[in-house]
Amino acid sequence: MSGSSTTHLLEMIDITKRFPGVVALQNVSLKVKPGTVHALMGENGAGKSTLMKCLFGIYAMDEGKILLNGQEVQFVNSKQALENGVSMVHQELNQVRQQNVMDNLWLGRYPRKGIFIDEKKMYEDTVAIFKSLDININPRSKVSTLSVSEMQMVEIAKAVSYNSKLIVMDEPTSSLTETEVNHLFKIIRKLQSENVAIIYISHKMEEILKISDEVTIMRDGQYIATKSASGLTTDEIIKLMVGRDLSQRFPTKNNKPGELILKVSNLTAETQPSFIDINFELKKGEILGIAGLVGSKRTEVVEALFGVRAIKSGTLELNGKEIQNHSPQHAIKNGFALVTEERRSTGIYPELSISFNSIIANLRQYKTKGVFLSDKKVFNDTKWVIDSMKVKTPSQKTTIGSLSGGNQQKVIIGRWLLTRPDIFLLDEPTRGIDVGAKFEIYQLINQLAAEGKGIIMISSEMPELLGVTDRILVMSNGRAAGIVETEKTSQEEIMRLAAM
Amino acid sequence: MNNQFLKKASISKWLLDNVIYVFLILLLIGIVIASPDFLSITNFINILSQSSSRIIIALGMAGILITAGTDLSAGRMVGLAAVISASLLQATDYAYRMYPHLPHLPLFVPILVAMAATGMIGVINGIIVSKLNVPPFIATLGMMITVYGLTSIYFDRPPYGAAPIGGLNKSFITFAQRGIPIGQYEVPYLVIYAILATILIWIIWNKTQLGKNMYAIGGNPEAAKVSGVNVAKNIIIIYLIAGLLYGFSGTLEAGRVGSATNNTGNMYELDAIAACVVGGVSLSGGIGTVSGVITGVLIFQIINYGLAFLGISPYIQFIVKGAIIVIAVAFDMRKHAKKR
Amino acid sequence: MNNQFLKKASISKWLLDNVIYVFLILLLIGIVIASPDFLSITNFINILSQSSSRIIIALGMAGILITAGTDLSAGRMVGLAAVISASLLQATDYAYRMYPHLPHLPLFVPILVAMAATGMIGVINGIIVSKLNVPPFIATLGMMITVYGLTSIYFDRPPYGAAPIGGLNKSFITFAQRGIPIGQYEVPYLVIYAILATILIWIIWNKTQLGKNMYAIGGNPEAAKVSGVNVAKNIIIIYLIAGLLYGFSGTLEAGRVGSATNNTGNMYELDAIAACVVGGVSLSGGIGTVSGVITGVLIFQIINYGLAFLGISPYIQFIVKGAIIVIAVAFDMRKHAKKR
Amino acid sequence: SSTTGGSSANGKSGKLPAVGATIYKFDDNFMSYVRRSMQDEANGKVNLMLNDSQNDQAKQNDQVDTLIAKGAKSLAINLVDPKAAQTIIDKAKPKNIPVIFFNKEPDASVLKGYDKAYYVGTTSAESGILQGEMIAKAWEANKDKWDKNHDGKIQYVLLKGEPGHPDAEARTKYVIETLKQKGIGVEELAMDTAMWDATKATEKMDAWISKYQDKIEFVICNNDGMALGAISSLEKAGYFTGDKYMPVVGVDAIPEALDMIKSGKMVGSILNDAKNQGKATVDLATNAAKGKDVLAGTQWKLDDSKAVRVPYVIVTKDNIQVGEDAYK
Ligand SMILES: Nc1ncnc2c1ncn2[C@@H]1O[C@H](COP(=O)(O)OP(=O)(O)OP(=O)(O)O)[C@@H](O)[C@H]1O
Ligand SMILES: Nc1ncnc2c1ncn2[C@@H]1O[C@H](COP(=O)(O)OP(=O)(O)OP(=O)(O)O)[C@@H](O)[C@H]1O
Ligand SMILES: [Mg+2]
Ligand SMILES: [Mg+2]
Repeated sequence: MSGSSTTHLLEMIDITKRFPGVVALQNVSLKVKPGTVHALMGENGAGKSTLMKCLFGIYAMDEGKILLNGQEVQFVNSKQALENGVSMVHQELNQVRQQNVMDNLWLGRYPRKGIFIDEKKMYEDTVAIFKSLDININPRSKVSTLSVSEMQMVEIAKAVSYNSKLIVMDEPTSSLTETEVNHLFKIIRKLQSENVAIIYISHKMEEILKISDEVTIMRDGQYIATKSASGLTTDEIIKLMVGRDLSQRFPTKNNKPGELILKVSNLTAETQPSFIDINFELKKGEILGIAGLVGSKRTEVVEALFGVRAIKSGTLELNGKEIQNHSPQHAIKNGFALVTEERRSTGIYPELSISFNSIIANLRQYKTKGVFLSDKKVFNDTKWVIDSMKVKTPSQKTTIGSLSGGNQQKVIIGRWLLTRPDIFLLDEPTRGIDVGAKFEIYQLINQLAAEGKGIIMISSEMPELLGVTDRILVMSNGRAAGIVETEKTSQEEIMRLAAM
Repeated sequence: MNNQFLKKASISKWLLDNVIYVFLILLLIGIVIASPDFLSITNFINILSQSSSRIIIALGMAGILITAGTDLSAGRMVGLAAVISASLLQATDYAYRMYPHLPHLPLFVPILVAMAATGMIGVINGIIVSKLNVPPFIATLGMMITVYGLTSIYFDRPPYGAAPIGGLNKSFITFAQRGIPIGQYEVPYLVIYAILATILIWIIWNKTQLGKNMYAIGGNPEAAKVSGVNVAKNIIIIYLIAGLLYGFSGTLEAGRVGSATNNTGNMYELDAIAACVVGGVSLSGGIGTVSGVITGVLIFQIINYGLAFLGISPYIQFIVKGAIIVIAVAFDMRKHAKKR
Repeated sequence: MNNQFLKKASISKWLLDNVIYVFLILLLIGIVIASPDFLSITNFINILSQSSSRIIIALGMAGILITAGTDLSAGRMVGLAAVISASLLQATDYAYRMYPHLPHLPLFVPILVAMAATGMIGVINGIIVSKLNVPPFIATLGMMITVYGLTSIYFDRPPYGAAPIGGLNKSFITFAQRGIPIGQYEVPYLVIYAILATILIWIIWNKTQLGKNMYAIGGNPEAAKVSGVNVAKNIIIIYLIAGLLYGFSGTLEAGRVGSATNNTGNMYELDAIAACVVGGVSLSGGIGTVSGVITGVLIFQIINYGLAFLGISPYIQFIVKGAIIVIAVAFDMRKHAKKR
Repeated sequence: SSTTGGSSANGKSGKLPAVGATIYKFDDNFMSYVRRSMQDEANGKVNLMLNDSQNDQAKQNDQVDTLIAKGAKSLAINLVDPKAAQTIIDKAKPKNIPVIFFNKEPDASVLKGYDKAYYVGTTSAESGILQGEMIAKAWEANKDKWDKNHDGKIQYVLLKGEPGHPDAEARTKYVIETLKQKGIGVEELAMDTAMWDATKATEKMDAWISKYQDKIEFVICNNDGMALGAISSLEKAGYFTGDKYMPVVGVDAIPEALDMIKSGKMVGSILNDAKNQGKATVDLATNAAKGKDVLAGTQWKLDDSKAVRVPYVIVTKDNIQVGEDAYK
């Protein structure tokens, strides 16, 4: 045992962590060698984030021990972790949105001149770090004005800037596009060459084999295996994660696009810069993907369709009749549903129960007896969401905020399925969702299409778009750069259009 | 062994989740130890009847708090309703009537007039908050000041100027001060009104679309909007309901006290908000239960009544009361303590 | 053409961003139109000097609001400090002294004693909020009640009972009521203290780690925690600073009025919070500027002074004041109006 | 120790008859003296259970419930709102508990309706009337100096207490009526509420001085606290130095005001006789609690509305001793 501590930078041994009603971790171990990228894999709710929070001093573990450089440590807060050479990119963005980029970067350790903050040094150091990481963001801009991916890059830069020996990255790429992912990989390689170890959590299979040296797999709060990445295949990882074979990543498509359901003409947003002159058609039973770089205004298009965002001009025709979605209420009445991109700010009610979160968009359905809601229907529908979406939760009454990110996403999708929409708008629906669950969601999408619904799906994951959709609308700078048939296109063609 | 662990864990979890009720019981036990004769039906009835109109106000307030709002104008609305209803319910043979020629009105007329007035103010509050996006604190602060001015103008008029409005008629007094005799005791009507209001609000919060929307708006207004909730409309209705409850409570206050002035209800909002928070309603919205609100009000009233009953000197009462409130909530917070 | 468009857009954007200052100016213009003799240096000095101690209180309060806290005990702390300092600063030849045998103390001693008392209370507030996780509303509500009890006990003692503590000594009166003569006018010292406090707070908020941490804690406490900020320590210091400011302001109130009672400062917290919110401080934390706070206080004081100066009847004053506050903020909110 | 508490001046009074008392507002300056006098009187005679109604009639009603539940043998009630007397009687009458109202006078008809209800205090109008008389006398004596515009009329400003408060209303009304009755011309320049508060009074006064400057000839205040605030503002504006002078009057004759009267910054104030009001209240309540005739063995007399009247006294520089004795 003493022998191993010399070769490992971090050893977490037999960690157990319980929450009221849940055993989140049971005797989990993780050993990371210096200068390696160690992937931590597992389904949603497997306990990856919890394990990392125990390391970082956010949670106190109930049992087990942690060795860092052979020394036993137990951080009681994040400050201690940071001071001992451990930094972390958190799964949920943890930023002070009202402050600017450099204030966020140096929070907790501002450079000082006497009792005053040395703003000049702060600026110069920020510029230096951004330069060394090749990031192009103004250190003085407010975080709230950044795009999600820019925020993510700031978080990554921040974690790097501590000059830690060990950096934890909990789903750093969930809101990054391919180009930015490659950018991150370059940064990781650079860190690796400086003998920094990285714990890397992601649900994107392609990334894992590309970047990692070793892979540790967890399932249901338990340690399953640690393997060298070389010689490992995606299928093997998936098998270890889900405990059974998952022969294909995408379900076989059985939908047949039929007659026209939605026609969008000359759609232009009211406040510019935004999307301009968007035209497309959606057929019943069709899955239309929307591709584009971050900032290409894909999100704003679906928001406009759903009545969240005002339009200046353009028309929507539903089944040949012109309609107007002035507000989400109108949109819902017209049979639209929208799963938003930012789960935390526009999706979940964190303090409320899973049941509440499941039924909130569908209340009218429960007024079976006059003004009162039927408890039985509410219960049954919640049960349907939990069962059919395979949500991992102790009960219907559990607050959604205590679920793992992926499970929260499943509840949201379930919420909108309950409204039985004709047109389903999905903005990055599989963000942060594990492979097994992704497959289930693809199946659901397929099934909906097969039932004759129209589906529009924004995604930044190219394989997903190519594997699931019928056609793909590619956006670039607020304009439609083109619509391609999925079967006849290629990743390269889409990238070319997106960069137009 | 494992089973035992789970049992122990679930008992301690239950205790944590219900710590405020436990606190309520401990408080009662403490008072009874200090003064055993506290344990009497009279005291019990007194506390309940004193809590009644406060419960009605707190229920209105709690709805607003759950939408992540607040209502500083509550107390002044109570005052307005008290003054209006008292002025319309003076006994016809009373010498100093505000409206000397007003005939005897059936009880429900003045109550409805008072409630209509406060309901309207509630609607205005709701519109200012939801349509003009004025933070509820400021919207209702402005309303609190304005309503006080209005009440004063209504109140301070010839012939008798700013004199308390008294001489209320028999039916009004009965309505607010009497009760249903049970054995040698009387269950005050006040308590019955409070129970009815509680049931009504419980149903609204738990069984109707409005209730769900209320929690949604407080829990995450952005998400509520995208889930198709008409945020403005629901907020306005919640403020309306609160206004109606304040109005009803104001008439009860007038009847209970036997008179009303423009100062009736002053600062009741602070008591109501405090009772709600002690009862577990979150000021940042989205969280709160009817039973918690009732418990919060009862804790406050038991503190008030108990300290007076123990005969503790008034200034010391303030010190003790302040401390108890903080301790109660500090205990309660342990259930939210970072599950580290 | 495009250029012109941009110019127009940027002017209207500037107006929107600074609408509260614009409102302040409009308000002044309105009053001057109603009564041209309002435009005098005396009035100007009066308003500034009346705003001074309120500015000091509001600055303390604003820091707390920015951490997403609140402080209901502010007014009572002002009262405590006023009573303490007045009791220690009565002229030695005054007949009704609280401490008949106390020698003449140098001015700074009682001021420091008063500030030490309120500073300590601030620290206790901070500890209750940050260590016991009691919501600031309840923590400081409890403290408000407790401090009132303490002040009353200190204040209401034989032989003179609850009589205002007056007969303050010359040096204290000079300190709070006089000023630096400039031409035929006097710039009150009060204004100078307020300016010094403003500069100090501006530096703390903008140039020190404490200030940045304060914004971070209010903006996103989780982020602050995981970035290694000692949240509890910073919160305690912010409440401490507020306590010290209230204490200083309390001594100024005693000196300015020439006497103090246990009711001095009553409800000042509401004025302070309202002024902060009108000045753009967010009650949900993380947002606020020193200049906004000052503007907020000035708006309130101009309303108060202006309405009294215009001789509007008291009741109407309430109505108008309430309405102006809401309108000011409704205008201000347009800058946050959904940019959609 | 079950019935401990009650009077803080009187801890071990288990066997003494219990008298329940409410004070409309504990830290009201005047009431604090009445309270103290009551405690002194009660010592050793009765177990006085004091309550602070915090200026809230609803609270007072609750306290009366508590007092009755605690077994009070008689009640001494300082009403918040004089019209609420009937409700208090409705609570006491079924239990046959005598009620002594003091300081705030209920309607005579209400007293008449319960044979065990009495009143101790002044007539509420009296302080205003006396204040008017005091002003009239001082004005007549100093007319040549004080009537700055020589129109024979008093241009006054008036600082009022809390609107709706019975004392504020009565004082405001009767001080002016008395002046008019005495044939003195008056002109109101400004009247505003300072809510009994010195700070608010200072600020209102600041604005008035700026607006009316030398036009103001008299400052009338509903209480001494506001008078002190007004004086502070006047001093700042240069009054009371050299021959710049402003007559100010208040009510209550608090120590601080006596000092002002002595130094000539106040014309005078109205002393409410706290000692005797407290004593009379306790005397009556004690007798009532023991089931005796309320006046038995006392120096007090009832008038036809079952009230013991304790007179107000005008305090000016000439009779300042009367005021000072009150605090001995
Ligand atoms: N604060 C908490 N309170 C209660 N339960 C929690 C809490 N945090 C996590 N859990 C539970 O612990 C389990 C592990 O969650 P965790 O967030 O670690 O999963 P994860 O592996 O990171 O999943 P994902 O890939 O979806 O992020 C889940 O069942 C979750 O519900
Ligand atoms: N400057 C900004 N200020 C505030 N919010 C912004 C800003 N830019 C973008 N957003 C928000 O970020 C989200 C994504 O923006 P946008 O539509 O430009 O990107 P996108 O092409 O949809 O990219 P993706 O779908 O990958 O997020 C939207 O909800 C938008 O409101
Ligand atoms: Mg996770
Ligand atoms: Mg004249």
